[in-house]
Amino acid sequence: MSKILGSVSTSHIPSIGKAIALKLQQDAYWKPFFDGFHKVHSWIAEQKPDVVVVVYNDHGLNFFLDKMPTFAIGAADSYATADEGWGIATIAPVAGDPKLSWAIIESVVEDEFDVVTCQEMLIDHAVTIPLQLLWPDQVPPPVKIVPVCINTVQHPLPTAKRCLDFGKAIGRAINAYGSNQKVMVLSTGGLSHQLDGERAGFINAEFDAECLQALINTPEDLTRYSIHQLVELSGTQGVEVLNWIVGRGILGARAEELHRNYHIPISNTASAIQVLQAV
Amino acid sequence: MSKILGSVSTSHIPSIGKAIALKLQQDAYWKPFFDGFHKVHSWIAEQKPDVVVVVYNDHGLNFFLDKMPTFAIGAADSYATADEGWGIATIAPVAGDPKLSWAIIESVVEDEFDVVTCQEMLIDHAVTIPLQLLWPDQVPPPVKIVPVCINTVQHPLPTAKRCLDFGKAIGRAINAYGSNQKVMVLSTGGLSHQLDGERAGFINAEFDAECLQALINTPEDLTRYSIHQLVELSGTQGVEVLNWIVGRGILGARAEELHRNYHIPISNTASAIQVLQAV
Amino acid sequence: MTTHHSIPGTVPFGPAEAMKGYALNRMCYSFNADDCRKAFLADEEAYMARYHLNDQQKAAVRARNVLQMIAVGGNAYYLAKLAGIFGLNMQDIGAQQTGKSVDKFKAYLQSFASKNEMVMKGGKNV
Amino acid sequence: MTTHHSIPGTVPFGPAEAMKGYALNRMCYSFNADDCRKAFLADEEAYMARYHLNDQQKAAVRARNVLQMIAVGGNAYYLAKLAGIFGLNMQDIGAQQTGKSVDKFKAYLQSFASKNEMVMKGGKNV
Ligand SMILES: [Fe+3]
Ligand SMILES: [Fe+3]
Repeated sequence: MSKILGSVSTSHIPSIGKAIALKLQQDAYWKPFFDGFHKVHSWIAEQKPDVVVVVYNDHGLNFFLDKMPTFAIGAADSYATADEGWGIATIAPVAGDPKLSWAIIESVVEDEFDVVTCQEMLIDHAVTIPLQLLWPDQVPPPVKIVPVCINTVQHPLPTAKRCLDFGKAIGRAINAYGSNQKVMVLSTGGLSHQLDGERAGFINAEFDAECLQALINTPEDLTRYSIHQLVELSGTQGVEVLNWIVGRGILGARAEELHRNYHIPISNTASAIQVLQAV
Repeated sequence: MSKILGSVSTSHIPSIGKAIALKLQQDAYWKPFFDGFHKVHSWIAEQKPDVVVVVYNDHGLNFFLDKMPTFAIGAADSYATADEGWGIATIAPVAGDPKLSWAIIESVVEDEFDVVTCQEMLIDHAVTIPLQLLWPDQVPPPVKIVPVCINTVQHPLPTAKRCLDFGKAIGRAINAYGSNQKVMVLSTGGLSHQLDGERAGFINAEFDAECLQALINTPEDLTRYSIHQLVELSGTQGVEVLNWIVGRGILGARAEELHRNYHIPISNTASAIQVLQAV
Repeated sequence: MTTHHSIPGTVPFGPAEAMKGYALNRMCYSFNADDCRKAFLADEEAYMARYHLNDQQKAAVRARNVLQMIAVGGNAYYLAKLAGIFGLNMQDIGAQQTGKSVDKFKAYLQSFASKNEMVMKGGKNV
Repeated sequence: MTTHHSIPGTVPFGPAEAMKGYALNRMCYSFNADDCRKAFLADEEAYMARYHLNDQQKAAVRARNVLQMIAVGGNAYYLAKLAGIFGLNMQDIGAQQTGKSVDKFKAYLQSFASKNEMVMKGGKNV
């Protein structure tokens, strides 16, 4: 049986990609952020995951408003990156695990989740930057991935409760999957930020603290918020916390927080890192 | 408040399009099929629907296996047809009702259905042939449409129960929608047929009879069948009956059967027509 | 992959077929466009190579053999577009797959017509 | 369309915006391709016309005014690609929308850093 090790959750701010390309990790602006990954690296070195389920949102690379999925799951052998239009470096294609992808798809559809199945899927910075942060010296990373894409772009968004339940369904699918693979969850996005409107620059550390605490062992507490309330509390793009909620659902009932980093600001965002071990 | 009048369900066999183009309605082969629409025409003339929610499956025109939705809802001003590759006539674009589309989308996403939202959507023969059958002298038809597309192409398919529940959620959305529009449901596809494999030509009139009876007032009875059982009982393409199940869900708890036509064969299919009035 | 008892003569298009048949189905999907159909007709081998069909898929297409196409992952909804290029209708395809003449296949379909009345009467004698 | 109390300075991208902004967002989506970015830069007016932008959308683009672009249905995720063409980063955009200088906007973001410790400690003093 495959085993869920735990999760790493991290912001995926595009400017991180530029900092990596320019090797600014020791720069005063960037050091507090990049230093937050030392413990992540040692946890990964110790856990040795085989597969990573990456929960993220697309930023207008693979999906457009002509056909906008609520939930999409990749089922490809390999995932390429591509030009996103504003200078984010592409990386070599990342290996997929189509058999695990399909096992998850079959299980969650039976569980009444209406996913889009993607046998071709371009991954954007919301996948590639976190992979580069976790495996800075290995591109492509030494793992296979299953990309799970959540709509945080066009309302109506899936409710927080639906996202948590979707994660739980993915977790059940992985637990039932008959392989010996060690599976890690990687949730990306957030925390509070807002890029658009007169409220641009909005950040809410108090709400981020509440989210980080709740994500450890009481994620249900976050499901009392409507999407509108999440926008109000975490910003128009802060709703990317939905990706973290899906990821938390995958872990199962109990988790232990091994590491946290929180640093304002990276670009316009409250950056955060959290490592949860499944217990 | 908008009002759901009832539903027309019909097969959407491609060769019907050719028969219409060649004006073969009085031909001995075709007459028993086309004659089945006289009562449909008088019911529509009497009911005067403003909007038609069309529940169908795409046949490789708008969707491919790169991004295959379980459930997709159109939200466009207008829906164009296009070359399907094998000689089915295109027709003039059909008007959409994006406000009703979005009202349905907002409501069903809140109700935990994970739909794909399509602001551009090509409609194929599964929409255009039924519209031509219902309004033979009016192309485009004198109604607006909301296309609802169900995956019957690539397994895993949504379960029959999920399809019925999806229909019920759409029905709730329409009932809550604040317009005076009269809404008709048009479900297309089926009944039993199989185009592929050594079992090609498979037809199961007994199961079709069971479906037609159950669809009147006991559609829950059909939800006991797994998708695999539906393939076995109705054929690989007979699973298009899922579209009829979604459509039946929209109608609400009680319906009255006003008309039925069943005729084997049209092409390789057991053709069927059913008119249900919401009560 | 979920396993079920098999249904004779029937291959539901599931994950295994979706993975195996992707290139073939992608080629068939391209045939929605008239210029793609023409390009295929002008140089079938070059067109199949462009869509990365594997050897078994190429052989199935060359043989115009629908059962072979299904065996290598073809999906009925996409294969229909290829069949259209070859001028085959659904009865031709049904006849080919069942090893019947087209007339025999049509007669087979017609034989079910005896059940129409039963269904019209509500399947009471089911 | 669902209505909620409004959040000052905030327009969630919902159905009304999706409908209104479709042409503008579709143009921005095209900017994933380098040749499309070059075509836009070579002849901005022709490119906007090709994507059927309406007059207000064209005016917002001409003015490089992000709040106007949002008012005519622009979505932040797609507009970012247009901003990239204009050489604007997220702090430039934030400054423009909030009516601050870029330095003032950066200082505003920096002011939140005082809360880092509270969050690291588990938000105990929330
Ligand atoms: Fe993001
Ligand atoms: Fe069909």
